[in-house]
Amino acid sequence: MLKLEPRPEPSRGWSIGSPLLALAITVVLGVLLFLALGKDPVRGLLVFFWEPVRTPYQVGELMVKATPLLVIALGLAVCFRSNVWNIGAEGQFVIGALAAGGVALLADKDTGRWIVLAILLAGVAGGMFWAAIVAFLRDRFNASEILVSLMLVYVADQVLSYMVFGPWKDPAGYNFPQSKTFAAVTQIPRLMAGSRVSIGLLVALAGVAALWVFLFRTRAGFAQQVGGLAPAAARYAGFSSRRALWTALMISGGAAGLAGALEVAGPIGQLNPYVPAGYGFAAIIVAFVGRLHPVGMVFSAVLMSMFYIGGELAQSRLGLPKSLTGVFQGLLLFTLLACDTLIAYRVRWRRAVPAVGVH
Amino acid sequence: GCGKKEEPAPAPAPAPVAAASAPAAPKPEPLKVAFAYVGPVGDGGWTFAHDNGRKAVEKEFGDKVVTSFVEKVPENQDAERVLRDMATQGNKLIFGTTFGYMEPMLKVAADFKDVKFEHATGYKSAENLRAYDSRTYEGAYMAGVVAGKMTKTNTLGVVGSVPIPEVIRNINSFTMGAQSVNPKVKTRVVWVGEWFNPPKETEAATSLINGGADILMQNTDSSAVLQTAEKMGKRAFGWDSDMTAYGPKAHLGSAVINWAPYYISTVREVLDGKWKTSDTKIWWGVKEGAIDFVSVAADVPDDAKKKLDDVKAGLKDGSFSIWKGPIADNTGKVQVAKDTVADDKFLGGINFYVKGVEGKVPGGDKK
Amino acid sequence: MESYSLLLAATLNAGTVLALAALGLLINEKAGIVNLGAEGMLLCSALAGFVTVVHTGNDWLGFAAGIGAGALLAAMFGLLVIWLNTNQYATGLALSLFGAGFSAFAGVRYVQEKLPERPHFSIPVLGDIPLVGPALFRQHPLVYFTIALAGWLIWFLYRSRTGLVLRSVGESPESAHALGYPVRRIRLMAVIAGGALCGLAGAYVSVIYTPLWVEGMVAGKGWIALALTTFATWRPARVLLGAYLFGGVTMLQFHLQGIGVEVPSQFLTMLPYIATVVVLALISRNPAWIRANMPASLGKPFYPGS
Amino acid sequence: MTAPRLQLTGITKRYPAVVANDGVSLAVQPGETHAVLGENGAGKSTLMKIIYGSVKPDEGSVLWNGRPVAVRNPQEARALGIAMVFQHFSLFDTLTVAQNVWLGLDKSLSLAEVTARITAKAAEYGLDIDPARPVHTLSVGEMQRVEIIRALLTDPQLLILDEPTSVLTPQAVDKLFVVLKMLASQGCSILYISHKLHEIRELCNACTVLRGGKVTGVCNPQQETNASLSRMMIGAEPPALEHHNVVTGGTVLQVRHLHLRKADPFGVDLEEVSLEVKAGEVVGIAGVSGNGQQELLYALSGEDTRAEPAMVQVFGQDVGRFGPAHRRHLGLHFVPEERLGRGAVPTLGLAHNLMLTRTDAVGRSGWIDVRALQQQAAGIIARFNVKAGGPNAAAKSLSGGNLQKFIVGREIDANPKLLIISQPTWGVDVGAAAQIRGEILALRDAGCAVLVVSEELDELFEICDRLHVIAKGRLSPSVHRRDATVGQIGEWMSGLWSSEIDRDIHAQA
Ligand SMILES: Nc1ncnc2c1ncn2[C@@H]1O[C@H](COP(=O)(O)OP(=O)(O)OP(=O)(O)O)[C@@H](O)[C@H]1O
Ligand SMILES: Nc1ncnc2c1ncn2[C@@H]1O[C@H](COP(=O)(O)OP(=O)(O)OP(=O)(O)O)[C@@H](O)[C@H]1O
Ligand SMILES: [Mg+2]
Ligand SMILES: [Mg+2]
Repeated sequence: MLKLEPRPEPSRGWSIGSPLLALAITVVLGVLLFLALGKDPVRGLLVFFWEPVRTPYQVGELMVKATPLLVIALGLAVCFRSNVWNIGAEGQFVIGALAAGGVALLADKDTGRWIVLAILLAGVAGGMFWAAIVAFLRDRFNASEILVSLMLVYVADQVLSYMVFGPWKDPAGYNFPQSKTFAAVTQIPRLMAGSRVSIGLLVALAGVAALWVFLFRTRAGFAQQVGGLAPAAARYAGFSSRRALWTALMISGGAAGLAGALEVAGPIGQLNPYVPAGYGFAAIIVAFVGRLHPVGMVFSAVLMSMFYIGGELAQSRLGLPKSLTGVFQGLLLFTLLACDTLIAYRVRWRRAVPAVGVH
Repeated sequence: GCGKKEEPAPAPAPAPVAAASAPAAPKPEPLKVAFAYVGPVGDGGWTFAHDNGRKAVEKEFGDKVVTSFVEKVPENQDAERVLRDMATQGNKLIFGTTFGYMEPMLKVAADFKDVKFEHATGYKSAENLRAYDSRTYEGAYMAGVVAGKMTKTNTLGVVGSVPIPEVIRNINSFTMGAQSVNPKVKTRVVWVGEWFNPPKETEAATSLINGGADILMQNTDSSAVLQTAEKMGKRAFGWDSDMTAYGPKAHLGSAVINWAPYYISTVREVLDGKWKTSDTKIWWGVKEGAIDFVSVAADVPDDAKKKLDDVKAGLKDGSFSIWKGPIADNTGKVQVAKDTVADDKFLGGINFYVKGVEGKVPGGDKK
Repeated sequence: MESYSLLLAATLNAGTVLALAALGLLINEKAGIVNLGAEGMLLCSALAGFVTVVHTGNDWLGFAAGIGAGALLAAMFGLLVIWLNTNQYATGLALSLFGAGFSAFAGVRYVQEKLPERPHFSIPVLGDIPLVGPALFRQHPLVYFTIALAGWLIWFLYRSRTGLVLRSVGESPESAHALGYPVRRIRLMAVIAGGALCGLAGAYVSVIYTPLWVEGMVAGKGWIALALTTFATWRPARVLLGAYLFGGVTMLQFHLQGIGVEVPSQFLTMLPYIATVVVLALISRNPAWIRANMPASLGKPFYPGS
Repeated sequence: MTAPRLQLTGITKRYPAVVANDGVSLAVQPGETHAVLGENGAGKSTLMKIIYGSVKPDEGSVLWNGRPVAVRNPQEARALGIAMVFQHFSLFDTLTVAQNVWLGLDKSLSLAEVTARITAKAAEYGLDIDPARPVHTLSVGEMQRVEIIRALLTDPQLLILDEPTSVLTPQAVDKLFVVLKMLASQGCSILYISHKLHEIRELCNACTVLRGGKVTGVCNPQQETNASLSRMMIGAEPPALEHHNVVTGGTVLQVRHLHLRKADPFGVDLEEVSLEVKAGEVVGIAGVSGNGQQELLYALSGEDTRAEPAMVQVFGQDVGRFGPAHRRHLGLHFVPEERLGRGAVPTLGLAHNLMLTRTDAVGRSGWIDVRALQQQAAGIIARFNVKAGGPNAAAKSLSGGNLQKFIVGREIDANPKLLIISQPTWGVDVGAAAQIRGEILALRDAGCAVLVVSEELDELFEICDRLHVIAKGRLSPSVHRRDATVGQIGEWMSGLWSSEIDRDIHAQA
């Protein structure tokens, strides 16, 4: 019988080994899947893991896709470390995008470059506002943040839909549900010509550093996490759980909103009903696969984005359905969670004690 | 189940974005054609119909073409990457099959001048990009003719997806078709706000039937509405594809889109080097064989069938126009003056209900 | 009048999917396990049910397949969460993601399939009563089964000893373990039972409610079912009520549109979600009430001897 | 002579870090009340769990009434006639007494039958309990009664009690002993674990002493003294405490008419609580747990800030609304009774756990100086003789006593002006307990005001200058230690201090 034996201390080796093992298992399962589908597994793996990084342009695209994932995941990590289960980052992303879009729509030819900053701030504020509803209901009414944040995703989608079908519809757009295309001045500055990578990537990397410092080198960050590890200890120490709740949701809401702003004023360039792209949900996986560590999440965001792009490429190159991406992402998360058990436990095979009858 | 015969040949050397002058394919090489779909090929509706068009192209041209597609490409930043990748992979003709690809296609088209871009349902064009569409409202009108004859309650129901001009145009045309044979007909509309959500479509259809509608039409992508009618003993139509089998008793006929003629003709233009852009969208209907109304139910009376044939013939030879005045909206305001035929620009921006449709267009009173 | 009777009928029908799934989730939550993978289980079992009916033409086999698929996925989730002690929330999310991807992937070939025609159900005599008959007595047998199930669950959880053991495991796994109950096995059984009911709900969607298969067809009902258990403060009768209420609000948005209420459709679409949030806030406001009904160890891992 | 009721031979149980039982042998005769004695971590509970089937031994054999058995789980144990009352109650808060009992019995009975049997058994042994009440409304003593009735209803031949008296008033202990003696006289064997030597000497007629998992002695406790038992247990007698008389200074903590409604529906309301602690004195609060200690301590530590500002004063300042950090600034330090999860974060290292209450290693900008933090932790570990794997060892890897030493050390090291400490030696073994008590007295001698809340009367009598008793959320007047008797305090623990006595005490104070 399989037995788990708690380790006296978490294994450092396995905390690095586990994601690698999980990735290896996922790859093996992937190879089996390719074989079952009658595709060349080597080519399949190349498409997923090599094609997306073959040229600088493609690396750039990888980053474009990874940036919002990383930004949102950074915020979520604060939440999850504080035991606040915000799974509605998608909604905060949408409202952030909406607020940012609202500001971007104000710009015209004569507007200065400062508008970019205003757009980003509006995005942050929008995301924070949406998360604040969750925080308020949790704080005031003790309503489960899991369910409230999730329900608000649907509401946010409808708010966006209302705005682009109604008040913000492009008057010259043949009544299609979309806003005007934003003025060129609102475009988030790109890092280099020929690539869509924008300063958003720098913002995300700065966020990684800031989060690391906050979590591991400041007392505020320590206080923030104690609530998640041991709520009674936080109360004993005098670390306010309400503050931790609000901080967590403000940071993650702001981050999701920022990601929304970076998206609409970056690659999208207008508001339409398709702004919600599932980043908020995917970022949850990014956060966990990166095991809530700022640096770990950089890797997992890139990996996740590889899966997305690899899924597209697998379709155009190999003719495989795109839902393969979801299968792989799910498998990776499953195996990672299972492998993580090795950090805290030793696995032992133990023979069952022979049953001695009792009379 | 993607219906692809073989994998495309390995891509030529990766072309950096700026290098619009990617090495031209040598003559004997097949034309690479790529499709970007918004939904899954298996949605049974919009994307499914496009994919049938793609398959028809493969069948028509055999080894002269190689087609590929990417499904479920969201209408956001992903679209640009997918389209750009398609261009980089040596595809010389790229179809984007949803409205939301308009801006990304314009951007990518500007960087790949030797690639032809085809954008469905849009309204912008460029020297190597043109827009195309099909006149789905003609199918809706024909469905209306049948509905007007068959209704007992004089109440028709439409399950609307999202209130964009195309869908509103279809609802109006459906109503006008019904009124052409039965002036007492009213149409009720319920919006589900999505293109594709079978349970919600079911609920919307149920609610319409409960409200007294005995014949349903839909502008959503699944067969849920037809199936609901079947279950509740009412009648309904198939949309986008022939849906007889989903509700044999309820089915009155299907308004189908056939993208094959347009896709085949476009590929031929490119192969022959005759492709050229167009300022206005290329809009095919019954006349070009892109729209049809098929599998009419046996119990539809002969006079209705006769009328259907007349309409079809009239649309084919251009003697009949659906949107010919006088047409008033449901507040009584004349929208198309007597004896005027609405032009495509007008049709592209319809945002009112015609007389006989109940209620108000969502968000329609705003400008 | 007639239309309200029909609205009621539609409500019962729409609420059944939610009720079945939520009652299932209630069972595993009573044992202390939260399974956020409901959406994934519903999707996979919808596919399993549909595929089975396509091949066998038998609805009941389809339901069995749905139950089997739901139970299998739940067992996988249970093994990870209960035996490997993984985080319940993360594992559930992984299941949702995997279920959505896998069902889409495996179901591609079935998108164009059609199910055979099925008979209409009607209880003799009762089904012919005007107004009430169509509303209450012409539903699919599973609609009545769901109501009976809720009744049985009330008896099971609050009157039977086995139900008491189940609750005790969700209340204090440590105590239950000390008394010698096989906590992990009980939790696993509860999780599997929950998955089986979610599976039945999924099969109901694809076989009866909207007899077709398309990817993502469950369209968020799994998440709503999860919300319902909290909404109902973990009481079976309230779960049933909540499911019908939610079904009713969903139908109502179309009914309101149909009778020409001039509210943007987006606001009507939001209505059920906002209603859930509001009720959730009102219910959670009283901690004593929650504490008295919520399984005390809900979502907390338990590993004997650690 | 018949075969012993229970005979253990060579029982060994290894855990990753320790050998909890190392070749333990033990025999219990029918009708015998057998004590198992030992320091914290000696392996007593593990041995009991092995007998009850909830832990599987690695080696060794069990003879039950002369026949070899392998008890695989508690159900089998109960089927054999073994019943157990755990150190930590295994009750379900939201269920009723009858349901709780039902869960501990094996099948075949209906709830109504169980209810009838509870009433009958309760009457037989003079244990008063209402089967319909939810467990969370019971006092701790009543909860234990539920556990005992549940055990008795299985008609046990062997009853195991793991530290049953640590939560009882002296009067309740007396009542329990009556029940146990009655049981023994009916032929039931009893295995009895306790740290209280005089109880063992009063009740038990056999005793096995464990040290480090091994048996170090077998004796008849009625023929031993506390000192001799203690020697067997830890190899030495605990050091005697030195008790100086110190001149008290000014008032440090003043609580005035503290009124507080319970925040937790299962809690206790505080009513009219008034007390005063001066610099250089130790004030004790006795009482059975669940009588408002938790609530009072929350209000004093600042974890609960709902009190009116003036109800709690530190150095004359109204602090009722101040949070814990703010109060610590004024010199108030607090050691809670739960070490893991409240006093320390289980998964974090000791060094990081310092930051719960100490900010010495945190810069002005909130920046953590990791090196300084480690050094500080190492210093406390050395000074308080904590056995730990180093400053980064996770709190949960320490044994209870060592973690308690670290937490007490952390607060004492902060040089508090007022130390509030709850259950300073709960479950801590004799040696460590003596050390902690010594530190408390040293702090007092240095002029600190100390408030000790404890359920162990012996301990309070040992270290306190004045005593209060808390019962049902109300606080008795204070009584000087030299004027207090165990009998009187015990009586007060049931809430019986008449107004007459009130006046008496006031006159004396
Ligand atoms: N790794 C371990 N470390 C310490 N004690 C352990 C460990 N594994 C098991 N135990 C102890 O051994 C006893 C029996 O374990 P086992 O897992 O067989 O229990 P069980 O009763 O079968 O579990 P369940 O009730 O969940 O089915 C438990 O009481 C547990 O405390
Ligand atoms: N499940 C377990 N896993 C690992 N170690 C354990 C486990 N249970 C007990 N131990 C260890 O075994 C030893 C004996 O523990 P046990 O609980 O039997 O002591 P005890 O004599 O009852 O102590 P106390 O007086 O504190 O109750 C201790 O070192 C303890 O840490
Ligand atoms: Mg077991
Ligand atoms: Mg013990």
